[in-house]
Amino acid sequence: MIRYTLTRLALLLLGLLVASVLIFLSLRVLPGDVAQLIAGVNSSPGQVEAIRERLGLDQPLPAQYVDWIGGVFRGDLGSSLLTGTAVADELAQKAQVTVPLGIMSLTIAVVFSVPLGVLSAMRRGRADGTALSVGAQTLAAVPVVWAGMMLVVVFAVWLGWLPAQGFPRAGWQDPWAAFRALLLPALTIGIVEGAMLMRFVRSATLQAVGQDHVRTGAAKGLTRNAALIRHGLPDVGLSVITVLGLQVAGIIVGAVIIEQLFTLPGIGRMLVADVSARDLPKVQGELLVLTGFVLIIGFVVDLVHRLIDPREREAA
Amino acid sequence: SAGSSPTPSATAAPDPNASVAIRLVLEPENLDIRQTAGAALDQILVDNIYEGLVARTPEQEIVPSLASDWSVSPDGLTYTFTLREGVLFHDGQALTPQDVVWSLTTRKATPEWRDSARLANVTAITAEGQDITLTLAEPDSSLLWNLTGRAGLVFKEGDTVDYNTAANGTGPFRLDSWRQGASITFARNDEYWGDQAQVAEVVFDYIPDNQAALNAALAGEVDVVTGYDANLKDQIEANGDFALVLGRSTDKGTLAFNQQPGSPLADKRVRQAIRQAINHDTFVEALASGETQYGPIPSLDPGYEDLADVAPFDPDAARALLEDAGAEDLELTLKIPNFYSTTIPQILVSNLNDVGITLEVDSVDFSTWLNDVYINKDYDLSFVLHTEARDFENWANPDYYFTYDNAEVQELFAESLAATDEDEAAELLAEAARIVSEDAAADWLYNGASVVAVGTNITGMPSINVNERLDLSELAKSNG
Amino acid sequence: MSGRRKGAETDAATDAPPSRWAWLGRLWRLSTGRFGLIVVIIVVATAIVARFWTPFDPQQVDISSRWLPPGWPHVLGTDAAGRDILSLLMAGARTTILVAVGAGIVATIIGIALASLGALTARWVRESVAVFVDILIAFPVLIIAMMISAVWGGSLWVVIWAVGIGFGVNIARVTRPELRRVLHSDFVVAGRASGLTPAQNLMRHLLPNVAPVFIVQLSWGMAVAVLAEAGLSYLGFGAPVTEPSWGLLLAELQQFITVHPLSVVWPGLAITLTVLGLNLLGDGLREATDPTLTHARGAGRVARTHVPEVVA
Amino acid sequence: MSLEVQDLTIEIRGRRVVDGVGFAVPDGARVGLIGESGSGKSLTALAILGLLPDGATATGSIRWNGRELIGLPDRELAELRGDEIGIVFQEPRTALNPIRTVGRQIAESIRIHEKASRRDAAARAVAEASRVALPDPERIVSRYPHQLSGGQRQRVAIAMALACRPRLLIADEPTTALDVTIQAEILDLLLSLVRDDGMSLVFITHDLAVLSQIATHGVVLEDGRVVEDAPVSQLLTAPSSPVTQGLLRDATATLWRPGGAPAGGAA
Amino acid sequence: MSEFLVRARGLTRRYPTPETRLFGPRVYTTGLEDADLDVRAGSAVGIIGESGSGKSTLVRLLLALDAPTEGTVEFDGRPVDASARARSLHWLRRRTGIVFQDPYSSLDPRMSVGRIVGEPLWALGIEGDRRARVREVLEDVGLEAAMANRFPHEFSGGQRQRIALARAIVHRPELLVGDEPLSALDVTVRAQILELLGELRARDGLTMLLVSHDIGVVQSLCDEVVVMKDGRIVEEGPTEKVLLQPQVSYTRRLLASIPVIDPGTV
Ligand SMILES: Nc1ncnc2c1ncn2[C@@H]1O[C@H](COP(=O)(O)OP(=O)(O)OP(=O)(O)O)[C@@H](O)[C@H]1O
Ligand SMILES: Nc1ncnc2c1ncn2[C@@H]1O[C@H](COP(=O)(O)OP(=O)(O)OP(=O)(O)O)[C@@H](O)[C@H]1O
Ligand SMILES: [Mg+2]
Ligand SMILES: [Mg+2]
Repeated sequence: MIRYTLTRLALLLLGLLVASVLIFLSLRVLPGDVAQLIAGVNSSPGQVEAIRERLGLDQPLPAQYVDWIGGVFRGDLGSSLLTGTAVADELAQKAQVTVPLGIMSLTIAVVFSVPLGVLSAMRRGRADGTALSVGAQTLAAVPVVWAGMMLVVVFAVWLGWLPAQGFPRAGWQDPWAAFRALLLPALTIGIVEGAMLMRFVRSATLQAVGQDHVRTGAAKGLTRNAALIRHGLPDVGLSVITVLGLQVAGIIVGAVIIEQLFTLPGIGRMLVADVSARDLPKVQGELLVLTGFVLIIGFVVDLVHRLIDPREREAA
Repeated sequence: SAGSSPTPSATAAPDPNASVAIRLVLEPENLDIRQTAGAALDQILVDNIYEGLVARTPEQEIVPSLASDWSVSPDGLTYTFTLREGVLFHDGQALTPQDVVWSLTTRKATPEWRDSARLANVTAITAEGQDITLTLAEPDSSLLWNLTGRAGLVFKEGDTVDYNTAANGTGPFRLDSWRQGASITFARNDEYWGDQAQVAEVVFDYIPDNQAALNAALAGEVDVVTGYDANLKDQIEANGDFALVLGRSTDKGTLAFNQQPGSPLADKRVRQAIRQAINHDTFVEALASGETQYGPIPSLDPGYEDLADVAPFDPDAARALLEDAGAEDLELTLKIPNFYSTTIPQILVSNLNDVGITLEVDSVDFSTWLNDVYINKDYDLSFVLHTEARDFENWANPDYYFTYDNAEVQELFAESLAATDEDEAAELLAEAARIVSEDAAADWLYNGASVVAVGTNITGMPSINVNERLDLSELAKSNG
Repeated sequence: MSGRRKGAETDAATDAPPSRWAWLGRLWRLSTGRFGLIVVIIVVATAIVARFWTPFDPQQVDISSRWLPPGWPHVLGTDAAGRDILSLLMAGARTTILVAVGAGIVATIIGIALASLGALTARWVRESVAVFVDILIAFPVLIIAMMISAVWGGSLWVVIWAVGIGFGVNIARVTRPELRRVLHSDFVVAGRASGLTPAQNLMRHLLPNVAPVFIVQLSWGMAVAVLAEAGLSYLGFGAPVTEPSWGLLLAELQQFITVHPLSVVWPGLAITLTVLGLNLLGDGLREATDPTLTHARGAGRVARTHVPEVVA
Repeated sequence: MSLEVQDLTIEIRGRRVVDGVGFAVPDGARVGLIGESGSGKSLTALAILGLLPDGATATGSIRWNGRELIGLPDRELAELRGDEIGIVFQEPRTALNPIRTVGRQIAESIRIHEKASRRDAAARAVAEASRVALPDPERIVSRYPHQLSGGQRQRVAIAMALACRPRLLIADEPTTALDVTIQAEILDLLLSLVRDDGMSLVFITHDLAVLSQIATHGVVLEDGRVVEDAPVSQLLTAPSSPVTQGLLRDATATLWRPGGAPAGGAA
Repeated sequence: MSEFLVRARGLTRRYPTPETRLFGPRVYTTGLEDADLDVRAGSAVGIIGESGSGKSTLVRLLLALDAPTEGTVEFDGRPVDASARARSLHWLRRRTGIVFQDPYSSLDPRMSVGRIVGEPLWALGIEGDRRARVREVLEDVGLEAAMANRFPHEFSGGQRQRIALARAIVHRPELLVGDEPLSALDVTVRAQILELLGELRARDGLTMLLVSHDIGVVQSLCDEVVVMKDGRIVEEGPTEKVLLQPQVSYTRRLLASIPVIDPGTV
């Protein structure tokens, strides 16, 4: 296990390194630069050149890359060309919105999709089970933007229960307000992602129903539903973990749109803004962290699989 | 003042401890007003945080600010300002005449600083006691105006503040905090030299989406909504908490034509045809605000003249012109930054299609627009809302992305700058503007309005040209 | 059934040679498959009709008749510029199909190429490709889209390439282990013992056997493309703003959702139905083309729904 | 303690796969169910415990000690399963839960029915494992199914079924996956349980040699119907139905003859 | 044609185990260790032995479906190179046929039986009316010709095994290798197939190599027997000799555990 972990870790680092090169290169393809943006529409080429020099944009690409990645190894993600603030600080700041948003969305998605998915599988062939599954299929097909708008109209505008947009200035110092601010966005992502998850849980459960070892559980004196839950769900759980790991990437994408829609000062919105502003050091720092995050999730999912499933521990 | 919200003060008295939340659209990338371009900076920082010797009212009148008074020599070559005493910067340091001299001199000498060219004409900046004297090489009718803008802002000499994220000025408000991607907060400057601001705090909430802004207003999360969509008037006024105010502005929806040799638009007939194919009234109607504009100068600026006769809406004439120019089945691409309302390109596509021009729309982010259009002049048509007041100079600059090069216009503009008499200067500008319009150097789709929804308990909210300036010194909020 | 007597095993019902199109009939018999098929056919038909005829020119602006409620002649009303919403929806169907099919093709090519490279080549190539795919998975589709759109400007191609690449990687990720599994199954070895070359084996055994996973993934990918088109258009990275597109229409109309709530319903409904249809069609196709799922027989042969493992 | 099956009919999606099967298993009896593949042996066994697959319905009567099992709620059936009636399934490869140690799986029915503590149940599991002749029982209980050979897995499945000392054991071809050597051991074990504990046995097989060693009574199925029901000695010496006759004839064709020359085929 | 159709010398196959890590030393398990085997043309050889003793491994190596770690195989005097390109092994494929141990998993679930059985004809480019030949061979193994249109999952285990057998003999090979080809059949069908195999031997002079754990089958069909244990060949010789006078204790134990029909025990 330790050996596997180490090997897997080495692979993770290698992945990050390759990702860093990819990120760095792909960003340099973008037309336009931050110097021009700072100089604006009433500027001369000389002014732009001066700014470019000040920001170090005149250096050759390999030098810029080495500079950046060297910093990363020393724990320095670089700093913004526009505001000079450290990327790490900015990320930490925005993470206060995006991370809770992600956790809340995931929680909502899991909390409603797993029981409903299992239930709809157990009640397959009956009206309520079918209704649940059709409902999930339909919800999973709704565009996130639309779902968000509808929720806002109902809960913020008509009922006035929750704020329509924004994040309290006091942040988490006012936990209740912060929580309320994230509730609608989290609900939006949670419902749409949860519906996809539910679809998945349902079919994984259906597979478990047909499994012989679940029947064995029943033969030992469990009721058939109890046997399904005791012996079938761990398998479902394993596959749900895998899907969840991959869904994290989906939630990040969802967050970009949702943060835009609800004007939340989170990582997604910052990323869009920074790409538009061509604040490349910031963008590449942010992308590296996001990519690293998803890679680490994949790593953790693999480890969890190994821990839970003895077959994986030995299989090559 | 007259440009402020017309809604009379509510019954209750203003609350000096009030906090006012104002919705703005475009957030600045950083706060360095010395170097970083963008109206988003002028909008909030000038007048409120930073001040110059002189200032302008919403009606574009020039009034005293840090200088209590000024005089101009009859030859128009010497300007003398009397600096106020007892002015303090936000960090407690006193404003000295030397700070003013340093600020203006550095501005002039540092090309990286914005608008440094506007002081090119100034040969000497000196201080004697509280008197600051600017000496010019030749008369410049735009100098005072320029000093009300970035060129005239006064900073503390040798200041160590990080201008990217912090500020140190003399204005009625201090920068309290900036939560990037969300809001900027100003707090009242209790040490202000003039009348104290009437609210304790102003919060600028950056909400790009109109619907989100409306929702925020309806949910009581903001007190003022700027940059609003006038089409949603009924919605925001529905429960009586807001009133919609339409103020004039110098926002010019400019459809630039790339008329470099080789482009189909190098032919004036084609440009004229496009102008006549466009039904300008529809823009005003679609935006439910603003007015038509047929020349480069908006009605708020000197030199304005109604040029509707130059390019009347006439698709038949447009078709005839195109035929004449041998430019049937023209295919053109419009480059437009992606934050503008989609209605504008929709109308353009429809209008141009009617006269046989196929318009492709390339919606790009602003950086790409800057790169492609502004720097490389690689475009057919381009749309940008130019908000700056008194920016005729661009039509006299053949290197500008407008690619318009007319010696006569350039000469007229130079003459107008040199004119010592304001009216004369305006007349010269008007003459130049007519030529620009007659040359169909570009098309002006509309002259935008400042659409501001103001809470009924708010007074003193400016409503003119708010995209460019937002002087909040008289803003007040009552607990009504 | 017994083999007691030679020739006693006639089962008349199944002995007619199966028709090449039999799967269509099976698809039709599944209620979900039928729904999916109908929806997709309607969308395709609409797109074709819209090519030649729409009630109004979808790009025709008519400011004086903006925001008309549903009625006659504007059956579904008009938008902020007075364009006919029904015509826009019809013309938008073409965009949707273009995006879905385009992204599908790109995803298929990338998916098959990466999966084959990751499953069938020498060990070190295989493993490197697998790592590479894992890294690409970590790149959200949206970021890819933003970068492409910044380089070439917003267009449908951005959506097509972004979703195509993003989903192609996903397909590779899901198909690869499946391909490895099939590769090691006895019937592939049996094929070798019969004299098949690796290429023949790939065509005859490997690809058909990963097809179910693939079809579901692909239909999902196409559905995601439709959704992504909406999301990207909302962020301003999608179709050119004057192109008729459901996503754009949704983004445009949602600005006025409190004023004209009804108008937003139409594009939202069109997208939801299409996505639902694509997903159900994929599930149905998988079921209908899998001979082992048809007349189920033998214990434990519950119809197994394979849901794709990747959600983007 | 007796089992009586009468007129058992099982339908799957409208297809009648078991048709009016009836037989009795008196206390302490050893009954063999034989018949060719697909004749309905396994489904009959599953029906007794209410474990038919989805979509299958059973009608008729199954009485356990006079109590009707068909139509009994799952909760009450569950109390019988594993406690009074144990079953060994046909497929040992899939019948075990891959992510639980075999010890836990053997202990599970003890925990369910005897409410034993985790530790007691674990200790019992070791004892049960050694009873089915699993090598090194203390260690083997902490292994996972995939770490065992096919024969070992089969024995774990038998240990699970026997853990609560059921009064009736239903074994569905429990020795097909085994080496002949191990098969012999298992058959001995089952016989001794019947002899010493008075357990009854329903043994499903298609191997007549195995039948002759394990069962006293044979029930022959074909196409879901009982075609013959007789003592094994009679079945093997004087079969009355043509089906049984055919089975016997074919079986002897390839039967291992320790002393004799090859029986059939063309050498 | 040489006397021996198949000659294997020193065949060894080791499998890398899962414990082998990216950077660690390789660890191997032995599937087969130093096996020599000769199969006379026209004879029938049976291989018996406990589970995991290397029977299937041996068979795979002989037919170049897997490459030996060490050792050589000759078919009819011609060396067999398992790593050669598929086409350059066609001569071998044309002359051999194999029935795999697990008939269901060796049939492609998405192919009709007709296509499965006809695959060797197609792959080897054998001319003639392939469809007729497929029908013929299906009937030979006791199936309906019309079943060619059905799919493998629609058959019982015994029928599937017969399909696999049909595929193995459809191109009239000289050597038929069966890896437990009768295990899933019930006694009735088994008798039928035995009869068919006997017929093929008599008529076409088919050489056979049969792996089986049913010693009765071996006894009735084969003239020679090979006994395997732990990857090695422990005993070989004429059937009668090995089965009736086993020399090795393992063989003796194996034979002693075989159940017999004995109504007397009841
Ligand atoms: N889940 C199921 N769905 C449909 N048909 C089934 C199912 N399970 C069994 N059958 C059918 O029921 C019949 C009897 O099956 P059963 O499993 O009882 O046979 P068996 O006598 O146990 O055969 P074997 O010796 O091969 O195990 C067969 O025709 C089989 O195809
Ligand atoms: N692909 C493989 N990877 C690793 N080990 C293998 C592989 N194939 C076979 N083995 C091992 O090689 C040994 C011989 O296996 P083989 O399949 O030849 O046995 P067998 O005699 O055919 O057994 P059975 O009667 O169970 O089929 C076994 O220990 C097995 O675990
Ligand atoms: Mg059975
Ligand atoms: Mg084997």
